[in-house]
Amino acid sequence: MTFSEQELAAPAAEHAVTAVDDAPRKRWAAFRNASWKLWTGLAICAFFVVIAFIAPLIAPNPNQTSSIGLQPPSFAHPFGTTNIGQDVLSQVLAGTTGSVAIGFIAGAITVILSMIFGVGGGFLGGKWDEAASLISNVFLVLPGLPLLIIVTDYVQSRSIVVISIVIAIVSWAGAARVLRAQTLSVRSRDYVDAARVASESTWRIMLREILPNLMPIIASQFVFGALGAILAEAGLSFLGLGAPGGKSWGSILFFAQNAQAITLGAWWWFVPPGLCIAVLGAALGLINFSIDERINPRLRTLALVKRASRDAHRKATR
Amino acid sequence: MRYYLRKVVFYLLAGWIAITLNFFLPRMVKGNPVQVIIAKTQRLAPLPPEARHALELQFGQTHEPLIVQYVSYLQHIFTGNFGLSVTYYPSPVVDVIGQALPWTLGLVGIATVISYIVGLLFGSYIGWRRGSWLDSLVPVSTFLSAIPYFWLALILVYIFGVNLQWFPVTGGYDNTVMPGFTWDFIGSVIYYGLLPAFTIVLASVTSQVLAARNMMVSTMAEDYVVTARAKGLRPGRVFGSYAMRNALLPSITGFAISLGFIVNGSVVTESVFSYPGVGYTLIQAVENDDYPLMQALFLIITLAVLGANFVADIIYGVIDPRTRIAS
Amino acid sequence: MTEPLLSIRDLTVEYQTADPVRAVKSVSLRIDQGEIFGLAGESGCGKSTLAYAVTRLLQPPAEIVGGSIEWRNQDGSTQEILDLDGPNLRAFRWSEISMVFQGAMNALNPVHTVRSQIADIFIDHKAGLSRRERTARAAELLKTVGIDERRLNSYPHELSGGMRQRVMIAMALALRPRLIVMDEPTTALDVVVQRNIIEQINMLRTQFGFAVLFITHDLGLLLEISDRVGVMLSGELVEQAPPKVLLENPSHDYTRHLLRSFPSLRGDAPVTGTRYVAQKGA
Amino acid sequence: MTTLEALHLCKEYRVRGTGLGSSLLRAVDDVSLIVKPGETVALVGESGSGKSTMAKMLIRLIDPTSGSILLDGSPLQKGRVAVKQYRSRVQMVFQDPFSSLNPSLPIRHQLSRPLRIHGIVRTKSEEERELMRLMDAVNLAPAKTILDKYPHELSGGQRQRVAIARALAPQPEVLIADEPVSMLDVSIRLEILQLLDDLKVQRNLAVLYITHDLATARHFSSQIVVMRTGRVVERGLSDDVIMNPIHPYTQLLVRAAPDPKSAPFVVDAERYRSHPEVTIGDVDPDITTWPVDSHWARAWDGEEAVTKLLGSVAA
Amino acid sequence: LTGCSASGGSGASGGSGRYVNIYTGNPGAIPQNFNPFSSSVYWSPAGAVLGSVYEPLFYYNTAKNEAPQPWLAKSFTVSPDGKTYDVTLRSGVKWQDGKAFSADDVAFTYNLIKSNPALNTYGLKLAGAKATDATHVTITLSQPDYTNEFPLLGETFIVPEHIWKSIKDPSKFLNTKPIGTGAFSFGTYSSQSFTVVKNPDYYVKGEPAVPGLRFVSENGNTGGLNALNAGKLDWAGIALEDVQHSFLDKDTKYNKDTVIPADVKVLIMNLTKAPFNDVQFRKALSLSIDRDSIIKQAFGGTDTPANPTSLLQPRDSAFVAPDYKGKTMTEDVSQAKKILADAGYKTDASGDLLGKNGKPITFNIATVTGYTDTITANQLLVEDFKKLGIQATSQQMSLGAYSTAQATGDFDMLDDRIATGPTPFQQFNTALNSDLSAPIGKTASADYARFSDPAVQKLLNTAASTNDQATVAKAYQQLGTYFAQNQPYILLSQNGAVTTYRDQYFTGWPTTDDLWANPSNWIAQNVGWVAKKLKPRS
Ligand SMILES: Nc1ncnc2c1ncn2[C@@H]1O[C@H](COP(=O)(O)OP(=O)(O)OP(=O)(O)O)[C@@H](O)[C@H]1O
Ligand SMILES: Nc1ncnc2c1ncn2[C@@H]1O[C@H](COP(=O)(O)OP(=O)(O)OP(=O)(O)O)[C@@H](O)[C@H]1O
Ligand SMILES: [Mg+2]
Ligand SMILES: [Mg+2]
Repeated sequence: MTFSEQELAAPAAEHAVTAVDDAPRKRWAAFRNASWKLWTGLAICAFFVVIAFIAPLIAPNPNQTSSIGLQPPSFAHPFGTTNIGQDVLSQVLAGTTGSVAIGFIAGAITVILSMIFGVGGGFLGGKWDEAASLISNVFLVLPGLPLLIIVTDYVQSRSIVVISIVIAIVSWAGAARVLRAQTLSVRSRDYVDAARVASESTWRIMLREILPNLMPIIASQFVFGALGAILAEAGLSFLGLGAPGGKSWGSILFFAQNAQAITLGAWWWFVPPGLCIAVLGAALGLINFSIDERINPRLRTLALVKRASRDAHRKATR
Repeated sequence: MRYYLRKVVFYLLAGWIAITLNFFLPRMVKGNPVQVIIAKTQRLAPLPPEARHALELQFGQTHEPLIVQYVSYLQHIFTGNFGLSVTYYPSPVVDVIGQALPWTLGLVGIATVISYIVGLLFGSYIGWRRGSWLDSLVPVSTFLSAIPYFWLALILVYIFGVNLQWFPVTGGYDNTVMPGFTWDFIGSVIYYGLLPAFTIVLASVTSQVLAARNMMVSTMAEDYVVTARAKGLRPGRVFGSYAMRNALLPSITGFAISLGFIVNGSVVTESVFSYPGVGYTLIQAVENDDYPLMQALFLIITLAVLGANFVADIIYGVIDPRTRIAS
Repeated sequence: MTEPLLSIRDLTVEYQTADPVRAVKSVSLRIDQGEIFGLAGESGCGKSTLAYAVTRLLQPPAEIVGGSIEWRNQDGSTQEILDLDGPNLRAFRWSEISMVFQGAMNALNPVHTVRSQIADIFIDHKAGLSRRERTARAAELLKTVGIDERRLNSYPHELSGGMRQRVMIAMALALRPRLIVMDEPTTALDVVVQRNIIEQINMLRTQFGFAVLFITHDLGLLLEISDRVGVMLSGELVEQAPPKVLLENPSHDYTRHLLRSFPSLRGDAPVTGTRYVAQKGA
Repeated sequence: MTTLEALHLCKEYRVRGTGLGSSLLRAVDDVSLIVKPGETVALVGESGSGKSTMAKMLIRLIDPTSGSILLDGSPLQKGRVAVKQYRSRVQMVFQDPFSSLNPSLPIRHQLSRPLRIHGIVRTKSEEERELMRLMDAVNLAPAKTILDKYPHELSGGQRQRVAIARALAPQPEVLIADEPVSMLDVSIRLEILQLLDDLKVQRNLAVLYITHDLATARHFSSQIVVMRTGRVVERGLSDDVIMNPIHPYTQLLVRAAPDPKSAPFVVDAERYRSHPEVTIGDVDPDITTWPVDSHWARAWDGEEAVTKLLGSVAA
Repeated sequence: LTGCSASGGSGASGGSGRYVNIYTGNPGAIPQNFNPFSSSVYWSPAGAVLGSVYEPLFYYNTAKNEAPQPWLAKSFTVSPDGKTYDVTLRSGVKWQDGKAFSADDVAFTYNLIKSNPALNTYGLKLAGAKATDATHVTITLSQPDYTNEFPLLGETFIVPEHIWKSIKDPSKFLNTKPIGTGAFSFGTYSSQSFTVVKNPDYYVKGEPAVPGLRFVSENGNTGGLNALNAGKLDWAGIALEDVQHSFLDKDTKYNKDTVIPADVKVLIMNLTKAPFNDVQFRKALSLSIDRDSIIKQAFGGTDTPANPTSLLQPRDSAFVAPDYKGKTMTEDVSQAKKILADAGYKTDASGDLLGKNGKPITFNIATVTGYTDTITANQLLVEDFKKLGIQATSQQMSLGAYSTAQATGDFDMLDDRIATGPTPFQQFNTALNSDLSAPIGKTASADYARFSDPAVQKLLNTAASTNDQATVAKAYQQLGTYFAQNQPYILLSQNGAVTTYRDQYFTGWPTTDDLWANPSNWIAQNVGWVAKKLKPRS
């Protein structure tokens, strides 16, 4: 289901985009007094990124086996052990590296592709646009997960990088469409015409005039792409189609599932990786949400209005 | 005319590209069905070398050039002849899919519809009551929508299936009951479908809630909603007829499209619950290098998506008067 | 002196955002039966906020932090608008005060026909009317503003900007309210269309006797059509007077500044005598 | 200095309706103009009459379907270099100061780019000096602080001054101002117009002032050209056109403009009879040979058309 | 009486009418295809029809080294030249549609296979078959083929001539209503289950004792285990991670399992590549492996240590040379290091083992995506090899890719098995017969390691070309010794095939102590053979 949702989100995002006319400074100001959502999201992400980097140091060999398998959490193994006595905590730590890398790489590629096809097409217009939107529309209707399954099956040396690339390739189209719509809208702004009138070159207009104003959307797409990729990779790994040997949270779940961890009641094996995905995913979701709020301030949630005090105040002033 | 022509041309082109990809992608995958069968069999029993020939004959392996295969593939699509499945040899692919499709449509379809209806209504309501305590559900939904679907399924299976044993955890119905229009069977289908359906709804409803809430909030600030309130209309009418109706217009398209993606989305679902639908069949086909089956499944999925998009285009035209042709 | 229809006293409205904005600061004004009260002021000075407060349409983060708005009922009794709640408020709206918004384009629900949008008002305010009666009334209303009744079945997007604006006015008249708040009802329109609509409003006012709170930043327009004009400057009402008085003897600096800022079309020279020199000929 | 001539410009757009098929929309239909140095020509008309289309053709953002544009009598050249050169002589001020400045770039950048592109300055110090001069020219002080700000930190009036400064940067000879003040508050409109007018005098600019505000058109320009549905319906000296409108549409405009300071204008379809000095014709006169101070109005298509046009005016 | 009218619906309710619920471990939807000649049916959930509805001539108990037991036939003789099989059939057998069974049907079946190469999935070298009278049939081969006696007589299912003679292309025939001679006739079908019901006219009195069998499909091991634990299955062939905890402990009264050593698990090395072409290196690798851990942690504890000769223990212990009797393979890292040092392998400063070319030795151990047991084993192997300073990588490929890599020799090391037949011949043949191999890049049918040694080839030929048991036994012994000394494949363990069952309602399964039949129910004929002898618990 993760897939269709991702694709579905595109029209919604298209709808939400109303104005991006905010200068970086204002953005920075807003960033500083941004909502707790952004900060929570960023803090959690930062936490996982740090883990991703230091995992090789604190969990040097997550595959280290021992003769006692399936131990429930203990002091020595805070998250217990797998069936072949691997420390689940170490695996989760190592999996963090994989999952974070996938999110980052796939998010980046999604953004690059959607920029090439969305911004490029939208800005250049004419034949280029026709071609770019045709390609992205076709990719949009191609069924993602099955395609993913086939392509990952095709690629022999499936590494985490390759998986990320493949995920990005099947999922950039929605983002490109949103970006194209937004590019068209930015392109028709007067300042783009003004830049033309100032005889700026096409490239400069694209890079300096248009792109910066698409930044919030691009950022949101990066976050969204990363989230989607992490979920998609987890799904793929779960189906046994992930990167072999590559540790990610999805692959831990795959092994847990195959070793009948559920039947054996080894909850410590399958709960932590899933929870990690959910928490990191939620963090990305929160960041995305606050970007949406930046783009469309109406979406902000409101603090509860203190009705009582207001009424009292009004009565008093009457 | 031009506009519709373009649309039709687009759909045709997209269809053709998808069909062509469907043909070439599986063929790029290494291995062939005979080799797969041999490898599988050899793990269990020795297989004399001569067997390869028999198997190649059985699976109708051709050594024709790709382009010839491609042309006959195109011809076969139009005649609805997808050949014989390798996995379920020699059942026709059409039969294999015909058996799997109703399960997928039933489970995922109904669950999708429910999650949409619940999600959109609930999301709209949260948006409508912006500023109330309901707003605090928004971050919660963000968290829920980030949970990997299959993991949620695993947890539910663990709790309700394995520990509490309230629900069966695999299959489409109690396989000691013979299918038919009997209460036993229908009851069993519903009973077996409850947990998977609940999981799908739980996992996907939150993103609907968020989307609907955001659209509702945007719509609420539209002048016509403010006008409706100024007109002193009953809140129910303002909510339903003015705010929600407009807020949810875009979701209708989304809904139609997601119906097209049902088959697509069913892969992980069905593999967790071992549900006898199309998604499971697809995994089987991939594992067995079953080109004919894979191609037909892709074709169905792609056509469903294309069709849903097309329908969405049309529906949108019907429900949004702005896109109607002025007569 | 007649009894005022609406009297606002010390009304203060704040937007409770990260740094709270006090959009309306202790504004007091009154509107008499049947008069056109024009409210002018630069963009963002709080005109719309005031109008929304009067119609009780403010939504969070806006908050009325002080003051009162008193309404005189038909029978002479008074009613505090800020105390209205629930069904009372609903019944009050539109039947006593209706509103015409700036963008009629956006004030009409794009997915319903004109008929159903007018009929909705009758359904919720006059439950007794039959379907037929509702349609008849709607048709009548459209005729009042000079639109063919066949347009009842049109969707908003099928009407021109001017027509939409008139539909809005027709709708505002539906329950014969005694006050119509018009928030920049003509800003988006062509001058010619604007003139038409202004004249229509004037005509209807004589016919039905409602009062109008007319909001725009076009002081020239206000001076032409209003019985009294109020000038707002960053949330405060700095001056209110009949147009003649204002034009000839503005008391506030800002009013003078505003008056200087529009040249007369057919007058010989612009009002500002400072840097402005008309260039005639080549 | 430079004269900008537009001769018989036409522009057709292909519009894709919601229904079947597409049709051609003639947004500008055979419109001619001459703008001379030190002179302001006002282009007025109802919304959608093709004013902006004219402006975009004149600044070469879009190509005319037919007709020609002459700069100092010489026809336009094709190609990037020619366009760039053209734009160093002809510049434009956009309608909306809120959307014509890039929100994500500081003012300094937006002003220095045209200076660099058109080779006005080469060194950092030259650039600084030129920037100061520009800021001074549009009365923006303190220049240094404002240069480092972003558009949203400026008021509407300040923004429009920046936009004007940007248009002045390449040291153009012709300035096209498309509704430069319609998005601004009434209280600052006049200041901006005054500024434009002063610049025109100082730099001997040829200015095309596009607006639908008749009053400013009258007071800030020497000639007025009135457009409706893509055509010129009346043209002449400003005072003549405003005080003595002949075409029913011009009359409507004059009547409609709020003017509390003078007596209401009364529309009269027969006005042309009492003004024999106004030339009346079916086609826009050939302005290259047309006397500068004459007043022309389009002959209307008959009684019915006039009745229809004036029908909305209350008796 | 045909099975169609039998009701299967009430089977779950228990009592005397209860069917035996069986999951054969072949997952997935059940194809509505019961063609006994289709190899994909044999390995699908539908395969259970073979053996219960259709019957072969003899039952070969591959769990034990014993003579074939009579099934449709009573006895057979082989001519001295090995080309003619004279088979004596039972009399009084009827097809399930009431028609009489005769030797003509048997002859027809073999001739059908002969004339349709697509049906000949075992590569039988048939020359023809003829019924000499109602109960005698002669099957002739084009060349002696002693080693294929099992597929010829034990895996070829006899079909009725009166039905199959009119079928145009028997390889594409779906055969949705199979009619055989078996103890059970076909009942009802759905994609999730099908039933076969007691054949009242069965030729063995008292068989079957159960009213019917229900074969259900589960979508994998987890589903199967859950169903089994829930009491919805009586008999399941599923690979379990930890039988003791996940199954036996859940119901100590009724939950039972039978474990048989089914074949050997090995590492297939690409012998054309260095360093695998060096026997000393292979020996060292072998010594570094902690097989106990692999058996316990990866292979679910049901595997048993393998004999160095690769001969299955205890089934084939008669063929083991005295030197190796009772031996297993042990871990000895220091010995391994010594062998390597003696053979001239050096380690570099960081402890990496260098090959003869001076570069660190690295290789991939590949297996199939989703084969968790071997994936886990590979993880353990990687750790073991590390002790010698070897960096190995565990790699997973799709089955398609894996099988292609295997066949074309595009691999370093594969974690796989060598399947066996009723005698050790098949396992030696698939492992060591260089005739079945092919150069790297070409498709090999067996001997994927690209092993080649004329001496071994001669031994194989000797074993294949005679029916003299003493000669054969000697050849096996020599082959086993060769295997132990040269380690062309590195043995990991003997695959312990687990069959789980619940004897709450039925009894009579083969047990580990009494392997009167092979209990592995994913092999079609075992199902029918065992099921007809099961008894309802009284
Ligand atoms: N939702 C809001 N949140 C925060 N501040 C707001 C909001 N709406 C309006 N304001 C602020 O309140 C002040 C008054 O706004 P208001 O819309 O009443 O002005 P106005 O006089 O109607 O202007 P205009 O002529 O542009 O319509 C402005 O400074 C505006 O920035
Ligand atoms: N790119 C385009 N494609 C199709 N039609 C266009 C395009 N641009 C303008 N038009 C049409 O051309 C006509 C003239 O438009 P233009 O923008 O020149 O009017 P305008 O006089 O500037 O109006 P306003 O006063 O509203 O700015 C309008 O009917 C408009 O709809
Ligand atoms: Mg306002
Ligand atoms: Mg314009």
